[in-house]
Amino acid sequence: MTAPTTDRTAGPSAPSPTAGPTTLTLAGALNLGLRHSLEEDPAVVLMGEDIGTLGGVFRVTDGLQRDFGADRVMDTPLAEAGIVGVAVGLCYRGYRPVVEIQFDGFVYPAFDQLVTQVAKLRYRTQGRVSMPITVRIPYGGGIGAVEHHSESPEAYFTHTSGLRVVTCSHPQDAYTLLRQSIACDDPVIFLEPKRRYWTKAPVEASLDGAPPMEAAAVVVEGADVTLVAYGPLVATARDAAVAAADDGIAVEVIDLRSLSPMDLATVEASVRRTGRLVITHEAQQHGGLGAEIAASITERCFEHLEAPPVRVTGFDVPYPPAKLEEHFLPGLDRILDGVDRVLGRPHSLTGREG
Amino acid sequence: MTAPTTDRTAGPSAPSPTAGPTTLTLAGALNLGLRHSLEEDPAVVLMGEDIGTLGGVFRVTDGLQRDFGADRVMDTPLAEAGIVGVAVGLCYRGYRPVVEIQFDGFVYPAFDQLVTQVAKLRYRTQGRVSMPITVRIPYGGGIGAVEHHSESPEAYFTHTSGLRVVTCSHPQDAYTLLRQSIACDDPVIFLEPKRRYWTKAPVEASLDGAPPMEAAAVVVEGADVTLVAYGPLVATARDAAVAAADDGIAVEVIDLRSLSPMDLATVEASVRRTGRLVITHEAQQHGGLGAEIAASITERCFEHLEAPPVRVTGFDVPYPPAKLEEHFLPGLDRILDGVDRVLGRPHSLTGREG
Amino acid sequence: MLRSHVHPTAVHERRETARTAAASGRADHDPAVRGDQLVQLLAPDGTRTPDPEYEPWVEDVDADRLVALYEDLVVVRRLDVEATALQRQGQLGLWPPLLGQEAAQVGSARVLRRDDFVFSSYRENAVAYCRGVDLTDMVKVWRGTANSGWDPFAVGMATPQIIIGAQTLHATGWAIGAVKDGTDAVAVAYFGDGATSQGDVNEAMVFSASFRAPVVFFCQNNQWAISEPVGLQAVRPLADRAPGFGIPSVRVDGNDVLAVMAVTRQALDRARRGEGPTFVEAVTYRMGPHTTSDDPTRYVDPADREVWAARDPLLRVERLLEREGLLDDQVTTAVKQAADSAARRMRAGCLGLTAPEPLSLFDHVYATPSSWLERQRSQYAAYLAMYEDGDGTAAQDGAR
Amino acid sequence: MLRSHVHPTAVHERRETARTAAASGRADHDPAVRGDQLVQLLAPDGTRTPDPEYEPWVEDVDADRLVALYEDLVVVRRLDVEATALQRQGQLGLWPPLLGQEAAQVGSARVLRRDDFVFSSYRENAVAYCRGVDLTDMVKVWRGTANSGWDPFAVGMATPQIIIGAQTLHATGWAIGAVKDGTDAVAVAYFGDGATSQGDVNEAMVFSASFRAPVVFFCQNNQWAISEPVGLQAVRPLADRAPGFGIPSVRVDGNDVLAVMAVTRQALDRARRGEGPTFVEAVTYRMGPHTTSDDPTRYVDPADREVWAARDPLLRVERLLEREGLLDDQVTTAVKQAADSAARRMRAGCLGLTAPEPLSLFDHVYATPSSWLERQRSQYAAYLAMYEDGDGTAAQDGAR
Ligand SMILES: Cc1ncc(C[n+]2csc(CCOP(=O)(O)OP(=O)(O)O)c2C)c(N)n1
Ligand SMILES: Cc1ncc(C[n+]2csc(CCOP(=O)(O)OP(=O)(O)O)c2C)c(N)n1
Ligand SMILES: [Mg+2]
Ligand SMILES: [Mg+2]
Repeated sequence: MTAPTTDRTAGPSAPSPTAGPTTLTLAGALNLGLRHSLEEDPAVVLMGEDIGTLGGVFRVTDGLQRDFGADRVMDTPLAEAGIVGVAVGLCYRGYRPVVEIQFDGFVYPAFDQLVTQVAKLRYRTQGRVSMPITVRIPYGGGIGAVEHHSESPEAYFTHTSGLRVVTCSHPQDAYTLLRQSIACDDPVIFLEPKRRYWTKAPVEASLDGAPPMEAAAVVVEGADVTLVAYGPLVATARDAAVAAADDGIAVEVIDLRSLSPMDLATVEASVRRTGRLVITHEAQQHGGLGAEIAASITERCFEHLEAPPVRVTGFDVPYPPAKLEEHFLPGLDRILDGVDRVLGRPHSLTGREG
Repeated sequence: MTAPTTDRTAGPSAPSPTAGPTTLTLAGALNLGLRHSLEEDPAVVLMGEDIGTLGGVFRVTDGLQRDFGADRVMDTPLAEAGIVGVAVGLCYRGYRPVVEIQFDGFVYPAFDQLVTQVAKLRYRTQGRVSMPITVRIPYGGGIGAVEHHSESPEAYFTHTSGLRVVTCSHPQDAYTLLRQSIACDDPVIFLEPKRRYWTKAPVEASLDGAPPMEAAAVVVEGADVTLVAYGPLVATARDAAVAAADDGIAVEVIDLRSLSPMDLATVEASVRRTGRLVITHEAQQHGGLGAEIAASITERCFEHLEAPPVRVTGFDVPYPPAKLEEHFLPGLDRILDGVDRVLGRPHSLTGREG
Repeated sequence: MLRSHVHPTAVHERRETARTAAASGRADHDPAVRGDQLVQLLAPDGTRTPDPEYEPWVEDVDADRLVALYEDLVVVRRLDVEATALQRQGQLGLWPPLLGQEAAQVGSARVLRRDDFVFSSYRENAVAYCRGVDLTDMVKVWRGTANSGWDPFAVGMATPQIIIGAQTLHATGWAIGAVKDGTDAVAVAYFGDGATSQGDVNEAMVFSASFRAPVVFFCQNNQWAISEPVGLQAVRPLADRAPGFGIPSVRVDGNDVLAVMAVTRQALDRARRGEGPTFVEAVTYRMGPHTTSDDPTRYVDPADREVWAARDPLLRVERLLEREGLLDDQVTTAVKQAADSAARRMRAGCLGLTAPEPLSLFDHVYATPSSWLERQRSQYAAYLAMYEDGDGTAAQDGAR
Repeated sequence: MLRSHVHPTAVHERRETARTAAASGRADHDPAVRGDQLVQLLAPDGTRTPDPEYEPWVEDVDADRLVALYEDLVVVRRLDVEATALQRQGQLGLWPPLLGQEAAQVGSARVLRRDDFVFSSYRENAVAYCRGVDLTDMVKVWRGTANSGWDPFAVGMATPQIIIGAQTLHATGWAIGAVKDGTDAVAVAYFGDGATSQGDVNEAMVFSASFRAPVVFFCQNNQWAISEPVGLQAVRPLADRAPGFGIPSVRVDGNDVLAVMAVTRQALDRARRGEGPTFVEAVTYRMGPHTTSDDPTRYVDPADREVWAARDPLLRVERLLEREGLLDDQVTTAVKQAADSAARRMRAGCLGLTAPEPLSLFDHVYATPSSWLERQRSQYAAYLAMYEDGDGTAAQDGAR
């Protein structure tokens, strides 16, 4: 299946790394990041289903095969284990493969290669074999798609030692984090919030002065509650902060950016001030990344917490049909309800146990 | 690879479900559970690599092909996706397949079928298609094995809505939980603590009066600290409780048994009394099940906690070579160090941050 | 010696028909089918192609049956057009058109027995139609009101599989079970050319050969996997892959409904007689986009499409009927009415489908209740109850 | 027509040698090789088998080279015996013997170039020996002091792969990279008969055919996957599988070191000339247990083993040398000494391997330090430091 696509990528007249900010969609910023990585390092090769002639079902690789050739932008047979396994072999020869998995729900055939090979080869070989693979995965819901096209599989990867996991929430980070991921000598699972592909913002096409890949970002400052989000929900969290401000509540929003390792120092510093933590993600709650954040922050800031951390997440059901996804996905109101909860204000569970 | 195996299974003169307790190894109890399930329900079929003629590399299926025929105890081609995918098809015809994955590290080729099919088919079909599959996986370390033979993949499954996950820690539960899993209409990931296969204890070969599959068990009572463990570490946790008692500390040990869903009510009740929680598992910490337990219990018992929950787990590295595994695995002393930590007694991190 | 021939072994000894090239030739100039012969019984111009081996398998197809097949083809095309329109009108989220593949689907599905069982991908809506799937049920998935539309056991067909190739293993398992049960029912796995690259499909061949499972692997080679031509998946005809696994295969003109019926029947017959799996490659063409979201102008050469348009599966049956004088006004009108009526029913059914009740989100995750999930359900119920309008709609903004 | 033949297409047009059954016959009564012909140049009795196609590929094997091959075979068998003994003595945790597979491994490995690259499973210790792997490095994995023993780039061989079949894709990727780099180096994937059932191996065939990757798929059919006979994985000879993917294949007597050299050279030559992958099935037998933990008495018929013992790969070279008068006392003694010395070095190296430093647990997880893991390392260091003896041994009880 493909989701609705449009053609809003950077195109052939792409800004050069030194040209100053241009307004781009998130998808366009990814395209530009790929372009610059391909230009900069001949070891970079792109692989995936429909990424060449078609330019990807979301057009993230649009124009790249035309400009860099089928040798560097490779349409592959339809087999995800094959794609990732072949990428491993390319690493042995010094390449830096950037793999596109067409949708979140199609990464599982590659899971064995990712978990038993990509994540472990450096450790297995005491550092002799590097796996500088970037695995790009459009993820998350909210686009009204059919089954397997809206999942948030990050917790499978963040629990896998040896992998790095990052995600972007806006065009600038799309560009920056993608280029850093490709340049990184570790394998990186690069999660792209597909419902934000068409978000537009100015992008500085340069890595100069960019924050490190591991760093979280405080995107809204506030003294009352810390709200941790990443990927598609950062925009929702910002909206929640605006809505809360109307109620006189100052929400500090942190965009996690790197999901493994996490920059907990930034979260910790915030929680030490606010004493209250809300975490939101689309992925199912049970064993989701929110659990790790809640557990780790409780461990580190126990004395500072005024309330137990609250998680506002997808429910522990398989991703539902499109007409129900609004009930599955954390939205503004559910996040605000979580904020009320950590503040001890009336909320949906007032008077109930737990 | 096969790990050292011995031939201590129940054998042909297996006790009948009504014969009263017999002393069995954990592997023998599993064998007996399989035997009784095969006897009781003609829909039960066993599938896996080397489970027939050989009786499994751990001999858990020893003698079953001889007694029930190759039609019900099937050696399959060497392909885990194939095994699980074929089991799905058998479910469509009303069978109850019991699949053996030879070792923890070999389950990943089947991950796609488990996550996208087995876990989701009931939901996808609004309850019309049942997936009463039991996937038996020997898991965990401590047997000095080579790579991929000592892993604890439970968090991948406990984060997957639609799957149930259980694990046994002693022969009686091996029998009981396995029979309940096979009888359950939901898919169950059944984790077998391979280093405890040779533990012996009396087994009542009956389900009468057995606790429900979802229930945790308080295996040692104590008022000072709650220690949650499961599978291979329950024995270690019991030892820790004995050692702590020498120091005058009463540790309550809970054997979780069901990892998804978890019986948090039992843990909660205990923590409300003790105010202190230590969780131990072999799996890596980051996003491990311990994070969910810590987060959920903090959410439910915040006011009762005297200290933040402590996790004593495997480190966030790939499973190390055998000669290092003692450093990776939580042992008695590391658990006691965690107990000291929640009690505010001097411990390894005294004086350090966090 | 280096070999490219696969030698038949004693294990699966079979008659090797010394077949002439009678049925081939017509498609030989086409790169899509070059270098190989296709079974064909009905040429694009509506003439019958003699084939002594396969003719007997369709000798029961009399005038009535032929008209019925024609009606099927017209109806499923009409439904496909209607669904595409519904998508364009915003009533469906997505639709995967089967335009061009009608004969492959109708021909194979119409020779199945009620107790056979189909495991298909997302594109087999004509198969679903032939199995008797309710037209409203057919669009539920694409409207987003359900993750699947029908009861598999009521129609003998699993609901659409989106994970490419996964269903071939399910078919194999079902078939192994059928043998255990002592029935001669057969499982049919439908999948595409792209799917043949997936490990699952190859493992299904391994397992079915090993267990001699009564399964028909029905591959619709429509030349494309989204934008990727079949040549990227395979450097030889797809049907060549199966024999090496010990599975006989056949390459059929997938736009010839009679030939498809014949080869499928032969495969079913082998399976029922305990001879195990067969691989059918139905050579056809995806005349539309991959789905309504796709833009084939980016990768399809219009000239290619023209070549295939001339091989239209519906037109050739129409021509045959004309030739045989079976296409009078009455038939034409009846068929058109059947198609329009089906389209109307589908449209009405579609428009009547509304969003499920919010708390149904939590239904059918488990057969037996899970303490954990019950808690989530009740908490979400409490959350919804906070909102005045009671049905919770004001609370819903998850997707923004 | 239903087909079991795979028709060669224009894509991979190749010379079809009209080869007589000269090289076959000897093994034809054996169920393991029934129904097909094996390339053979050296019969079990030590006589040379004439074969005009393959003879040229080994015509450079003169007396010296033959003696060297003999030495290789003797040495790798001696090492295998030594490692098995080390395991029995508790010095290794496990060992996967290669007994019976010496010719398949030595013959194929000895014709590789330095810049070729091997991706093997866990059983290819003779290949590792031929690639120049240090004998101490060879046992590290099995002693449990490391997850892999050597630097792949120093010897042109990846360290052992335990996940069945995974390495075939790595070989394919390496080969695709080699083409990009403009070299004519070749990747060789070693795997077993059981591995052919895995999706990965089939996907490797798909990708390598599509990209015409210079890879040799070297399958040692040793008749067993632990306790499962090859007949459970495949109902036809394994070599039959490849042609359907567009990959020529050859079935060789895997116990004939000369024939293995010849077919491997031919395959390497094809690859170097840009003709893409070749599949070699080396028909051999696992004379020992799967690993030292296995109990083959549970499933092996001793009579079968006897049949194969008569085809011993080492003995037949010995007989050839005898026939040709090349096996004098000097050679015998030199070879024995080489073997004993290698065994002694392996043993000494093995016994010298000690447990790594505890905190090395945290090394090499990432190329660049991870804040999270650095914290764990320092906390564990603090934990170890609590214990008086300083090296932390008193603290270690994780495995009990
Ligand atoms: C495992 C997996 N990978 C990728 C996809 C995305 N995808 C959906 S359809 C498709 C092409 C399938 O081609 P083919 O098998 O020829 O079937 P067709 O669509 O032509 O009927 C792809 C790549 C998927 N659904 N599942
Ligand atoms: C994915 C995976 N599944 C199962 C195993 C367990 N296992 C180890 S060796 C083996 C048999 C392999 O047989 P074959 O491929 O013929 O190689 P051989 O051992 O005969 O050399 C099995 C099932 C594994 N290592 N990896
Ligand atoms: Mg297709
Ligand atoms: Mg083998």
